[in-house]
Amino acid sequence: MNITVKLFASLREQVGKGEVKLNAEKPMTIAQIWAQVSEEMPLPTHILMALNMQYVEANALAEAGDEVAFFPPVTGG
Amino acid sequence: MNITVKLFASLREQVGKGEVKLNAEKPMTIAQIWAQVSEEMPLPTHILMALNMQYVEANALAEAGDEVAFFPPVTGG
Amino acid sequence: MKVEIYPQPFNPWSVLQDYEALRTQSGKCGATACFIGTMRDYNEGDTVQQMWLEHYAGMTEQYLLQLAIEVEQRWQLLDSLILHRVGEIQCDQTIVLVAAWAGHRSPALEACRYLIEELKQHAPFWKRETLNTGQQRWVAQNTPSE
Amino acid sequence: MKVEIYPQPFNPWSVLQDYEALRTQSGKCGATACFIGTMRDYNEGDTVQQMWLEHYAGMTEQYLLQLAIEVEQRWQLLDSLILHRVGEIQCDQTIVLVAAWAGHRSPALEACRYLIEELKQHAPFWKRETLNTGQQRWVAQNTPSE
Repeated sequence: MNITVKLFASLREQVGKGEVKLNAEKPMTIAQIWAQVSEEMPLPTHILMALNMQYVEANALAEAGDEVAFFPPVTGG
Repeated sequence: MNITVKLFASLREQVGKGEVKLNAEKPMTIAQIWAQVSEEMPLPTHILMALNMQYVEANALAEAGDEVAFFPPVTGG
Repeated sequence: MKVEIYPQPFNPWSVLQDYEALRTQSGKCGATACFIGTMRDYNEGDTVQQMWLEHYAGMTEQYLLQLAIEVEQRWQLLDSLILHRVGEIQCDQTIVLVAAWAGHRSPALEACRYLIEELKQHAPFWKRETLNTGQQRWVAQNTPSE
Repeated sequence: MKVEIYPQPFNPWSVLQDYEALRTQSGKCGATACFIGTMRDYNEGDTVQQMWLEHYAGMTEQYLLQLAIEVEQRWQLLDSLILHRVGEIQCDQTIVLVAAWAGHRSPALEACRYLIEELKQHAPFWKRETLNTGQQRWVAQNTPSE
């Protein structure tokens, strides 16, 4: 089973990926997932993170089957 | 020339008059006009007064040609 | 800017749609805030059947126009609108509509709130309710800001 | 309650009219407050030609639904509505519409303001502007309350 990782807007362009499937043998923190997906880029200061479509902090744990997302500050409305 | 005096809503019903023309040989205060129109009723506490369609206080002066109005607290909207 | 007293029922959304359709599209408006007051079937614990809305023809229009001018200047609005019913009003009918158009959201929202609060405190309108018992009564006063 | 993402342009007033027309008239609604955000032709000193609005399909809808539920409970609303455009947006087109229906004006007005402020701070949407120079840029962040 995989963790699905999504990136949006300017962050997708910076990392150069919109969606990645990570092989997850054991639970990983959101920070670890970021490091792996971004190939060790430092976590951007204002980045927003979601686990299964709910906002979380970088120390939240994701496991196989989960969907994790990274995105810049939102600008809707 | 006359001063036109108008009364609205519950005040019109209490005084029993909707519009009165007062003979005005010289300027009168709004309070004097009230006394004359209401036949000496005391000025109601929350009464509102207008002179030529602008809010005024009881000591404002009206003269011939003016329109004076008395009405209760407003309840629009 | 438009201020109007309606002796007949009006649909607030179609009035807004028609009003905006007349405007030259400018690209300057980022925010529209509007408030609509509607007749309820209850007030102060009683069931209300219908309502009569009286106004001071002349002063009411003049007051509302002064208010619209003040608000447009104070919040640098692009446009504003104040519409108010008078006469016999039934449940669910629109009593009042105020709207403010601005470049950004804060001026539009603040101007809209100011318009309705000022109108309710100062515009010469009076409501007389007919209860379901047939009793008629003048509404004594508006709540300052509910 | 309704939350919807529109990939195509919509007229906010006709949507509101249609939405209210579906509702059983109840006599309980005394106040409706709504806010509409529209695309301007300028931003941060530059002329904007068009805009692309991206969202996180799934999370956006879920967030907005949670927001509507929270707001309806907190202000005891009778109804609420959140509509938002995505995709390619031109000047003067509606970006967002929020509305709140309540018995009295304060809950409707406060809920409406809260809806738009929370949406702007937390709903996963991102704007990419195309300037009249052809340059494209992501809007960095929304002003907290302009």
